[in-house]
Amino acid sequence: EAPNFNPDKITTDPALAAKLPEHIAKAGVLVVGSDTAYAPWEYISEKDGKTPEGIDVDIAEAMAKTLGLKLDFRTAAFDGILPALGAKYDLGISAFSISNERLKAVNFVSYSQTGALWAVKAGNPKAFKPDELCGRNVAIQSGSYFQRLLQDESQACVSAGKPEIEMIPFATQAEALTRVAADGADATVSGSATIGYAAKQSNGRLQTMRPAGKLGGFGLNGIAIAKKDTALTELVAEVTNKLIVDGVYKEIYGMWGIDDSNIPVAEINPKVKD
Amino acid sequence: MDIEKAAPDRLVPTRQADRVGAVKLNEVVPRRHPGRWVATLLLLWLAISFAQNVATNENFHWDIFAQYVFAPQVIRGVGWTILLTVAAMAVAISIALLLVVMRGSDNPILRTCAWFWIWFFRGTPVYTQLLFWGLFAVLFPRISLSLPFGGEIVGLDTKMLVTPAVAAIVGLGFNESAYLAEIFRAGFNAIDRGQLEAAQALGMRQGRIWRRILLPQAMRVIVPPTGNETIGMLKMTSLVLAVPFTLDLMFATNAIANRLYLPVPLLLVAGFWYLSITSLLMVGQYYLERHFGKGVDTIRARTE
Amino acid sequence: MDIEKAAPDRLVPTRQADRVGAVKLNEVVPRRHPGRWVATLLLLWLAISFAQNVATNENFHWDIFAQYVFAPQVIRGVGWTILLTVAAMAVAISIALLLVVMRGSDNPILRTCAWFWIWFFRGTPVYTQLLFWGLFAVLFPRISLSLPFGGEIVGLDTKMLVTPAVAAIVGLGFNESAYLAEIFRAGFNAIDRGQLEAAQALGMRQGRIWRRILLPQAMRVIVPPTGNETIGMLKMTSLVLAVPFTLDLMFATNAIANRLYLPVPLLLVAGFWYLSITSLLMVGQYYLERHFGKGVDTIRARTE
Amino acid sequence: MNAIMTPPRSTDAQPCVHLQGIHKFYGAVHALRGVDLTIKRGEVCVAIGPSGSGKSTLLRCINQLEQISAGRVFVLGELAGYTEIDGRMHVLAPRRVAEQRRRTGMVFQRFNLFPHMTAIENVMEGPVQVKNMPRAEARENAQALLKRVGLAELAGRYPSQLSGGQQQRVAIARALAMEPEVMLFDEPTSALDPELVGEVLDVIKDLAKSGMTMMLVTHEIGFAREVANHLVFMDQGAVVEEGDPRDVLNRPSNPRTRAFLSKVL
Amino acid sequence: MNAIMTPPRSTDAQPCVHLQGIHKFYGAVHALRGVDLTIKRGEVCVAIGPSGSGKSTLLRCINQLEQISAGRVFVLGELAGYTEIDGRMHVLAPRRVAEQRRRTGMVFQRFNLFPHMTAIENVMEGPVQVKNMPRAEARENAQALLKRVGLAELAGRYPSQLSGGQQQRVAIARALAMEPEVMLFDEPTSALDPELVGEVLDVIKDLAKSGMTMMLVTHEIGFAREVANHLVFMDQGAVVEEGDPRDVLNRPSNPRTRAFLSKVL
Ligand SMILES: Nc1ncnc2c1ncn2[C@@H]1O[C@H](COP(=O)(O)OP(=O)(O)OP(=O)(O)O)[C@@H](O)[C@H]1O
Ligand SMILES: Nc1ncnc2c1ncn2[C@@H]1O[C@H](COP(=O)(O)OP(=O)(O)OP(=O)(O)O)[C@@H](O)[C@H]1O
Ligand SMILES: [Mg+2]
Ligand SMILES: [Mg+2]
Repeated sequence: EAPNFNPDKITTDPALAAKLPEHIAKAGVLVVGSDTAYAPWEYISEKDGKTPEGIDVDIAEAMAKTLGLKLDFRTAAFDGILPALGAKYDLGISAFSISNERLKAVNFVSYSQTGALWAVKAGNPKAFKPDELCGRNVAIQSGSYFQRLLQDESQACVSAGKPEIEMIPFATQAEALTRVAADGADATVSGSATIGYAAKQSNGRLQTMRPAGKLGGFGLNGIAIAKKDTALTELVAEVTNKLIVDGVYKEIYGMWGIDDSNIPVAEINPKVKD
Repeated sequence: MDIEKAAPDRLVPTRQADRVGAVKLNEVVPRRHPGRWVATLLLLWLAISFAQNVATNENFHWDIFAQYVFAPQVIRGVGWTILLTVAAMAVAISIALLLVVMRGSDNPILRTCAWFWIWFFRGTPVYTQLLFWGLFAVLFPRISLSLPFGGEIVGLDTKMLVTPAVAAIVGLGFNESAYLAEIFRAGFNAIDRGQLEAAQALGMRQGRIWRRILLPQAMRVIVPPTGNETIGMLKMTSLVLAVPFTLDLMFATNAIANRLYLPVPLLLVAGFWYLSITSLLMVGQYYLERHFGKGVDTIRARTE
Repeated sequence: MDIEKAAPDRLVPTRQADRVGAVKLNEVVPRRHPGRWVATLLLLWLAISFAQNVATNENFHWDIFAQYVFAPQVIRGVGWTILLTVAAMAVAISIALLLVVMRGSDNPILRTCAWFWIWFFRGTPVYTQLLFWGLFAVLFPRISLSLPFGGEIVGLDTKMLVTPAVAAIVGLGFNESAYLAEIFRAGFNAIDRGQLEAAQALGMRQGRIWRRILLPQAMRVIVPPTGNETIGMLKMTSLVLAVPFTLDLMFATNAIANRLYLPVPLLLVAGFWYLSITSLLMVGQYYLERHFGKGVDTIRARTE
Repeated sequence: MNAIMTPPRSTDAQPCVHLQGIHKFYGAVHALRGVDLTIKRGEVCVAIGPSGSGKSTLLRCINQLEQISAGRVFVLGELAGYTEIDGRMHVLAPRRVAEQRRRTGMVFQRFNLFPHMTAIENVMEGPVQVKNMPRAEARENAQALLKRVGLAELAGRYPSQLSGGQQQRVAIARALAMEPEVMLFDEPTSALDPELVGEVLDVIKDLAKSGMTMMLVTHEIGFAREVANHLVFMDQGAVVEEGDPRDVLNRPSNPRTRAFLSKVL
Repeated sequence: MNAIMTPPRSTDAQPCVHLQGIHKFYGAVHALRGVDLTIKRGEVCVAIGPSGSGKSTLLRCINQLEQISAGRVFVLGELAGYTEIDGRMHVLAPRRVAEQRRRTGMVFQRFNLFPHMTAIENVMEGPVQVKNMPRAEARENAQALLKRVGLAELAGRYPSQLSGGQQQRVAIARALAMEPEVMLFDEPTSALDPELVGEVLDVIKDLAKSGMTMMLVTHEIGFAREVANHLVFMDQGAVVEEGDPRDVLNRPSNPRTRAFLSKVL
């Protein structure tokens, strides 16, 4: 059922491949670290329970092909990816959202943008309204970009003298969705791709709602590269821009049904709001 | 028995007074163990070069460590972690004692219940258990006393009862009780049967016998593995995010790491605190062992 | 001592033959415990209504449970989990025995090393330890024998040495060894000193005494808490994603759960398997306890 | 029974312990085979017999440490352990059993002192925990009892710091602290070095002189001759011979008694 | 010494155990205060004395279960535990100490059988583990030894299934299995019921007859009189009197010996 992206039509760009750092070129493999627990961006395939698939996997595949490399897309815990960038992993592609604080630790090359989407129990029994969040209880993935946005919203509620948003943080987005489906929270919010995918998986037990206010904007996702690896960062940006221009990204996002994730140009360490 | 004290082969005295009163003591030359010293030097050198590497390796980001090790949210996390540990161990110890008594009951249903409890809580992962405790209020919104297929008699909103803190403590405590029950069983089995009979002969009742005679003696065997379990519990509190309970040490450091994208120094912060608390617990264990060893360990009976 | 066997208050016989040979036995009427029966009924009723709720509650998605409980990747996960448990326990037991011997050594540096090892590995969270084992190759790319501040003598790429499986087993095993060392210490301390002396008097050497005389007797006290630890290890394997090692049971079920966005039924799948393996381990523990209790537990010495 | 021949030391001649047809089975082992025995108030009854003859089992049945299989045990006129209604034995509540036990004191071969308590704490434990005596009063009594058994100075020592003879004397003081009406001794000196035996036997002799009702199991035939006024010889779970100690020891009528005495004397 | 007066049973009169000025301190306790003692080959030396006089300590020093504080222990002509170079005592390797210990057998008061092994396994343990004897041969020897101590049928029982007397006989067989040249017995019967004492003493008597060199600590004066050909009386860590048993027992020259014998006899 996963879209079948075919990287064969992508050809190797010798000019770009020539810029590869020596150790990668010699190995002939692009090693990508990812936590593979965030469908549809990256998850473990149903077929054999081993192979990762998802949007990020297709993107990594396209990049590797462009550079004339084989792709080694490896699963790792989030805590294990970041310190090992530049040593164990060449790139980290795991739907990382870019923030100013994170930019101090790693280099990011932006490659997609993510809008938010709400999920509520089918039929919206709690009469949740995306434009009136104060006093609601919201299940959320702990540490996610959307948690920070909600914290701002909650702050606004308090300033306006309204009750704050009650956040219930979970280790995984799946646990947050389970809580909503079981009536344990009014709603949950995450990236549009994720929520859309989850709603489809839920066999009609969940429904989605478009966000309003601050959550209506877009956040940038980035490919993480070790801070000291400037050359590789620039190369990744060039490759990404080439793939954007060639329409490969548009095609991948289209296949996964998230056209609005496409960005016009990839930037190195882009300026973001927070 | 302390092995080291019992084996005179190795009781080689260090330099000592060479006479006591009028007695000229033997001048004993200990055996040399050149191999051991080489091994020791090797170990020391390994430790030093490791420490040197750790201290200078930039991956450890010691500046970030220093910045956050005493941050208020970390300190608060330490407090909650200690609180959870203590509360959950208290729950676990109470239930474990009950389980040991139930297993010794003459009522087969109580015995079966105890066995089942131990089997179930030892058998399933604590993360799963915690998740279900978190979902408890959702899955069973009302606890109500009702006729099996009839109407409700008394009801209570579960949400009031099972707050995240309660769910965390109950979840950790129930899981731990099963492990402690096994430890306690071994401890009580080690007591000489004559102790029970002597107490019975005095006309003491079962409850008093347990409390005054059996428990204090069992403690000697129980304390070291229970120390293990307490230290294990300390680390297990990091799983309470499953409930979700979000004030413990691990959550606090994870949240910072997630924001900064620097997991290693924050793991070191958490590790530093866990190690500190463990050290405290080990000191406590030492004194507990000494306390319950009184009359037995401190004054070693002669053996023939 | 088995408490239940020792307390004749509660040795109330159930209906029995009323004569043996020519002797007419007393017809004993046990005490009634109405309160206990009420409690039992209450428990049973609670269990039934709980089970009923669990079976019918759609949040549990029993269809998904049934679909995946025997899925090939889950079965493979079970295999790897068992393998990791066994291998890590083997590492842990070997090191723990060494630690116990080191703690009894007359070389203060070896004693200190053992103490430090136990302190460190008990004190830090195993997740952090595993993460560092995973990062080992990154933090220390080459293991090399070199002069403290001079050049390298021999070197080896760490990556070759510390594969994920090795890191997982070593990480889990080292951590566990510290806990087991405490348990073993308690076990050896429980042996009567006369045993050591009898063996020494036969002219046995230290190593043989440990292996033939002390260890088998200590096992009786060691097995129950070590059973706890083994079962704990079984669940601890779910942390090896930190390495990252991605073939264990918990990873397999989590991967499915994350794809389906249905954590509960997959946690039930994992729980089912953990419970099954634990049951097997408990059976094994029972037989081990029986084996090492031979000569002591099976034939109960009379006490006066 | 022949015990009537020795005058009881106390004026009251009511039976203190009365056993009727006691049988005891341990699984298939028939440890007691129909024992009848009466001990009068003030009597000192000594049981002797070969190893495994059921002496300990008998004492333990009197104190309800074993459940009898058949027969009746009466202690101080009360049926021990049961109420009999229509020939059926209704088990007493544990509380009642504990109360019955308080009226008998027991001293074990291996002392069984509580190792985590000092000598005086061992002696105080019964009065404080069972009789709810105030600690100060219990301590005073305990000190007096320890003095009586010659251990006034060792009150603060743990059992592991005492010699065997000293431990056994603490055990006797512990039993006496409950002010029992009958004292049971199961080979109180057989775990002691020969030199220490005397200390303990002296204490028991004093007790006998004070008129305490006692039943003793011992291998010290000389001692039995000296203090007993009722001797019981047991073999294979039965009382084979009983009566005045001088009669039994000097002119045993039963061949098994004779065989045994020839070995031990 | 007077032991010469009784003809040694073996032809060889070389000293088997030779102690020179042994002192032993346990912390501040001065347990042995300069003991000199020679036991010749074939001699049966019995040590008696009050509790705490250092008898056990002495035996344990001979077998290197305690480290002496001063003096020299020679067993079978070899300095035990050390090599002496220029008056300094160099500790022997554990392997050498173990080898020395093999030549002496020790029987403890509390038997110290290995509870996890059957009787025959207990007896086989030494030969198999220490002498690397094949199991089949060791089993045959062990069976013969058990027969010698009268336990042929109980070879398969665990210690907990044996009476005290039987356990002690297994312990003797276990020590004999190593074919020691000297046997040390520390109160081998004092943990036994009076009836069982005879069994063990009979085995020891047989051993004495067979010419085995032995040192025994015991409180059984009658037995000492019967088998000993060298009696040692110890008090407060010193040998107060020694010589022919008949002389020492019947005409003790030392007042402390007299006081002690009056209590135990
Ligand atoms: N718990 C038990 N289980 C099975 N048999 C037992 C138990 N206790 C005692 N017996 C058996 O009951 C019989 C009587 O034992 P008891 O201890 O009363 O003898 P005793 O006369 O006290 O012997 P001793 O002088 O050795 O103490 C013996 O055959 C003994 O083996
Ligand atoms: N491990 C020890 N630590 C301190 N003092 C000890 C130790 N072992 C023995 N002693 C003391 O050494 C002295 C001699 O003890 P030893 O056991 O040799 O006496 P013994 O003659 O064997 O007495 P018994 O007849 O009671 O066995 C005693 O005063 C005893 O208290
Ligand atoms: Mg007995
Ligand atoms: Mg001694």
